[in-house]
Amino acid sequence: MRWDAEANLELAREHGLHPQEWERLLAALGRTPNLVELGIFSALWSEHCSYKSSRAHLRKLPAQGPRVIQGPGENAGVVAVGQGWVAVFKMESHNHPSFIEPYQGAATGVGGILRDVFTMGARPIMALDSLRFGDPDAPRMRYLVDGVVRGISDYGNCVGVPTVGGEVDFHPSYNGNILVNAMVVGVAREDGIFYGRASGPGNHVVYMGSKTGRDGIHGATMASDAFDEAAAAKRPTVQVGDPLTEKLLIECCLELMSRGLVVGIQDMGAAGLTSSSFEMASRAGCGLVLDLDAVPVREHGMTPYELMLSESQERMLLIVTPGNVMSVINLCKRWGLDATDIGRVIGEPVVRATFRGGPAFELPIAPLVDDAPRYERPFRRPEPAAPATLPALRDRDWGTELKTLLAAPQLVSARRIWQQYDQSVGAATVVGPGADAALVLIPGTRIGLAATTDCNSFACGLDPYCGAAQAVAEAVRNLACVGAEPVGVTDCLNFGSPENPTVMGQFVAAIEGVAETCRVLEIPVVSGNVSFYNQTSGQSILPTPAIGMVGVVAEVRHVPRGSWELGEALYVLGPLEGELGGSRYLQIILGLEAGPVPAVDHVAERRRSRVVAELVRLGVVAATDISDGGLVTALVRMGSPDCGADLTIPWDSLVARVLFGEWLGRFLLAVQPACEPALVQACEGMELARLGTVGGDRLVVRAGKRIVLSESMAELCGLPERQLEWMEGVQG
Amino acid sequence: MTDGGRRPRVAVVIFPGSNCDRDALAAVEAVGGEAVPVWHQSRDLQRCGAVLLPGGYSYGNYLRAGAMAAHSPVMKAVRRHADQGGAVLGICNGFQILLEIGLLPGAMLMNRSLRFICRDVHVRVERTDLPLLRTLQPGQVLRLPIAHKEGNWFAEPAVVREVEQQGAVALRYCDPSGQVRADANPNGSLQNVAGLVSREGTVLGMMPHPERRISRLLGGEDGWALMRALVEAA
Amino acid sequence: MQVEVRVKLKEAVLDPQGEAIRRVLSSLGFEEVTQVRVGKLVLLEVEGDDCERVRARADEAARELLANPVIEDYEVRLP
Amino acid sequence: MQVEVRVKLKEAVLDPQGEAIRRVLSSLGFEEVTQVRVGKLVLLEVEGDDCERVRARADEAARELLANPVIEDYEVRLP
Ligand SMILES: Nc1ncnc2c1ncn2[C@@H]1O[C@H](COP(=O)(O)OP(=O)(O)O)[C@@H](O)[C@H]1O
Ligand SMILES: [Mg+2]
Repeated sequence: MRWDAEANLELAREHGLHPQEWERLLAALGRTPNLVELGIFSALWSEHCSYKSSRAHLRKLPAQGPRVIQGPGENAGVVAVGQGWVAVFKMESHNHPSFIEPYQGAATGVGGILRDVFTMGARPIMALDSLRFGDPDAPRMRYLVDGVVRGISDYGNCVGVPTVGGEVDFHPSYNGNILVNAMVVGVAREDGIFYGRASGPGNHVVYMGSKTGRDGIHGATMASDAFDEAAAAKRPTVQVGDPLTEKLLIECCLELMSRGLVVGIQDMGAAGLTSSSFEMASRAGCGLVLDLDAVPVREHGMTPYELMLSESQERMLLIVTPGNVMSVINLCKRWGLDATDIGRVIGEPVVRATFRGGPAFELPIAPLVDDAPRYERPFRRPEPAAPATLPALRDRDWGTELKTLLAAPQLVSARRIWQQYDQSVGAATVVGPGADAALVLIPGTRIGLAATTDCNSFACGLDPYCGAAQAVAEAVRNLACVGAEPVGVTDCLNFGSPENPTVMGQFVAAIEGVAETCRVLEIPVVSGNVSFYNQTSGQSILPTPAIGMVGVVAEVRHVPRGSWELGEALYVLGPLEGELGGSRYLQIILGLEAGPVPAVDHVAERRRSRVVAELVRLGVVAATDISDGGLVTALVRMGSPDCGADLTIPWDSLVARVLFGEWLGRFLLAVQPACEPALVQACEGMELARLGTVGGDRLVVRAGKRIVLSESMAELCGLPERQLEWMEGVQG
Repeated sequence: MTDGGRRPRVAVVIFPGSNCDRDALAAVEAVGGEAVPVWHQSRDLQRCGAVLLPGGYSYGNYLRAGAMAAHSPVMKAVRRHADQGGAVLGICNGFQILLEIGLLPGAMLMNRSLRFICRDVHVRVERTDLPLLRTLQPGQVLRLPIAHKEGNWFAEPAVVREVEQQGAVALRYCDPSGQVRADANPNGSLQNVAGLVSREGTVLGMMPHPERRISRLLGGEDGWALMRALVEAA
Repeated sequence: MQVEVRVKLKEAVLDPQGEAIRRVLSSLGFEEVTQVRVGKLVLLEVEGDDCERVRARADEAARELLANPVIEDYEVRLP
Repeated sequence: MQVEVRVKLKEAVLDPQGEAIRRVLSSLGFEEVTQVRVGKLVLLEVEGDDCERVRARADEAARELLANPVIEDYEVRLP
């Protein structure tokens, strides 16, 4: 079938449009579209581009705040971080491609999110990755873990942006649908921000970067020329990343922008030339004419359909004034990049394209972008998981249980993953992976930007509202541990099918949990991403609203410590006893998927986080938050193989809750004896318990006079390293 | 070569895909030099007294790390500079380029683990009587980060013997106490080689990144002296 | 017996490495080289002298491990 | 004309990648594979139809860029 054949309902269906959407399309257009126009509609009306199921709920997220310069709607969010600097950040998913081809899927995921950030005029200074895999023993799972990590490593390391943090978790619900979410933080001067707007009729449209091939065109198979069926069979469904070109794009685009040579700029991400051209025109209230014969191609005989929908990587679209076109092309040449003039901005709000001398398509912009379908999907609010009926948790073999916990995939040390990432390129990493949050200096300054990603999807499965709220609270605590105050959130909401009312209910509850917590804690959500349809054979993943949070340290004077030192005193700030509902102890040791996951106590969280951040900035304490696995796993994280601790908890406390309880906004603090008075004074009016001191090579916990746990630190510290030991081995 | 109180000029070469160039420029300035960015297509070194080939992925490290950069126009000027006794420091990818153009012996294979490795290592300083190492103490142990996938130095046995006889090994991977041991070798490099120096001591190639370690806030100052030696040699 | 498994990127798949090599070759004066694609040459030493059996096994190994069917094609060659 | 440059590690050079593949193959039941070596297959599309000239040029390209004589051997093959 030819690209200019008339479309029909049947073809619309194959493009994923519902019959009502087809009717809506016909009404909006007032005529029957041709095939390329149908392809464009289906791309822009897809869930991915239009947010048709989520938009109504995303509105609940607080996007305002005194620091916010650009909220959701642009390529990335922008917040002011002091001294005229802004942080530009976003998180995005690349789940499905990574399941098909983990290496290229993850690599191009990193590439895409980098472009979203430097497109805004910001230099990327750090990347994080939030990963979810299935049962480590499930088929293909090691191959997937390995491929994803290599993909992130080879791409991120080559472009020279340090990967400084992230998370990794395992759960069988991801067996058929892994999650690869990548976050990038960039910095710019406040007056150096650029937007994806095609403004100024008469301006030129310049295509820059890699040539267009037939990569990742999702439409119906018949969309290719009929006599080219052999080629259709060979069409790659996965895109291949080229990090060298990406690196050159970063440098060249930043130089073009700093020289004031571009009016607007956007990368060609999902749906390639289609989304970049329509979205840029829409934001500016203008239109475009495109000469498709001018689009640089990698393969022969590409049709308008393929040109508009290709997802070849490392491509940008620039809007340039007529007088600057030559300068732009020359600067690109200096960086070894191709740039081509492919069209003009016009006043009329349409995109019109020509091909081989004739018209290819002409579409009005509003129906495709602003008036795309919106759905109020029916949803069923989830019932939070019932509280567990717990066995009597007395006089158990706490040491053995701790070891079982530490050896579980959920408590894995990600060291073998992040050791494959360049963490310090840029020479600005104060705290890299392995700590609660990363801390990176804005180049040439003492301003520290901190970042973390968090989401306990096990808890979100039990109670999407509280689980999501807790993810926000945990992120705040993680930032506090490196001394930072939160300034903004980006999110990546990974869920099953929105057409399933139960999944939709999880989605709504999770958004409300994030929204409420961010609103009360006054942290704006400035960018994000929704990934639906994460399911296989009707089986949805756990609801996974990954939270990426950025914080600021106005002036970094000390390196925050993640570990304790000999002779220090250990304190718990917050309740000594945690909650077992939704804890790793319940999940792993007792095999109970049960709640309740507690609600966030906003007042306490905020007070404690502020105080901890301040003490860390002053260099008074080393801090870590008490999350996955409870106090004992925090102790192991803070200790080292040759340096343990001796703690005493009150004889009448509930040992399981002290050792393994989670939630409630608790911190573990280590402090030099000389600084104890300062700590106690700073925490006045808050729950603060002194548990003991650092020393010896064992972790010893006493309840009153009775020893409840005594284990070799070397052994404990070694356990979380075991899971990924196979990564040390080599493979082809 | 300081003339009239001016700071010594150090050329930092930028290839397409270099990614430690900005860090190198900043580090040269921080230790008192004047850092001069030099583009790979340049045919001269802009009156610089020393050259730094920074780390990164020149030409994406496609084909072999450093292979394509070795053919850049600027490398002719770098070779001439080296032949005339000028100082050249190659860090990581810069070291790989120096091997590819034969200014230092051997070649880099992929790390034994076949993976990229980024972590701190300890290296022992083997020579201090040469220009690019004279700011260091004999036997001094430095803690520096490595970040590479191809740092597994290889040469034929005869070449290895020659390298050892000449004392061309400048830095060796060691444990924190300075013992050169197999388990302190992160990548399988022969003789635990982390850095090689030319006979005259004016060309130095090393896998660890001294330019990332010149500040207490950023992991320590163990790279300071090496960067300083380069500036003094300019 | 030595068996050669030739693994190549599928035709329509982008080969950034090949393209970078082409550019450098061209700048070195090899303008007549109009395209470069890089593949893998996996040389297996296999026990046994039943050619058909060895070929079948090599094919199996290529399919299972040596080539990534999503983006690569392979070919098995016997001496 | 298509020219094939085969780049292999020299015999004396350890090939950890090949060895890793061998081990995985063996764990997958391919015990009859006793050695694996991985090389590169560089496929050049070269203009011109004077075979000898094309071969000579490809040889030059391989010597200058495609292979590193310290660790690799190469071989040029015409169709
Ligand atoms: N996929 C990953 N990439 C990079 N760093 C990771 C990854 N997974 C975990 N990390 C790092 O390992 C450390 C522990 O992770 P996690 O247990 O999630 O920390 P926390 O509970 O404090 O959020 C963190 O420093 C985190 O940044
Ligand atoms: Mg976490």
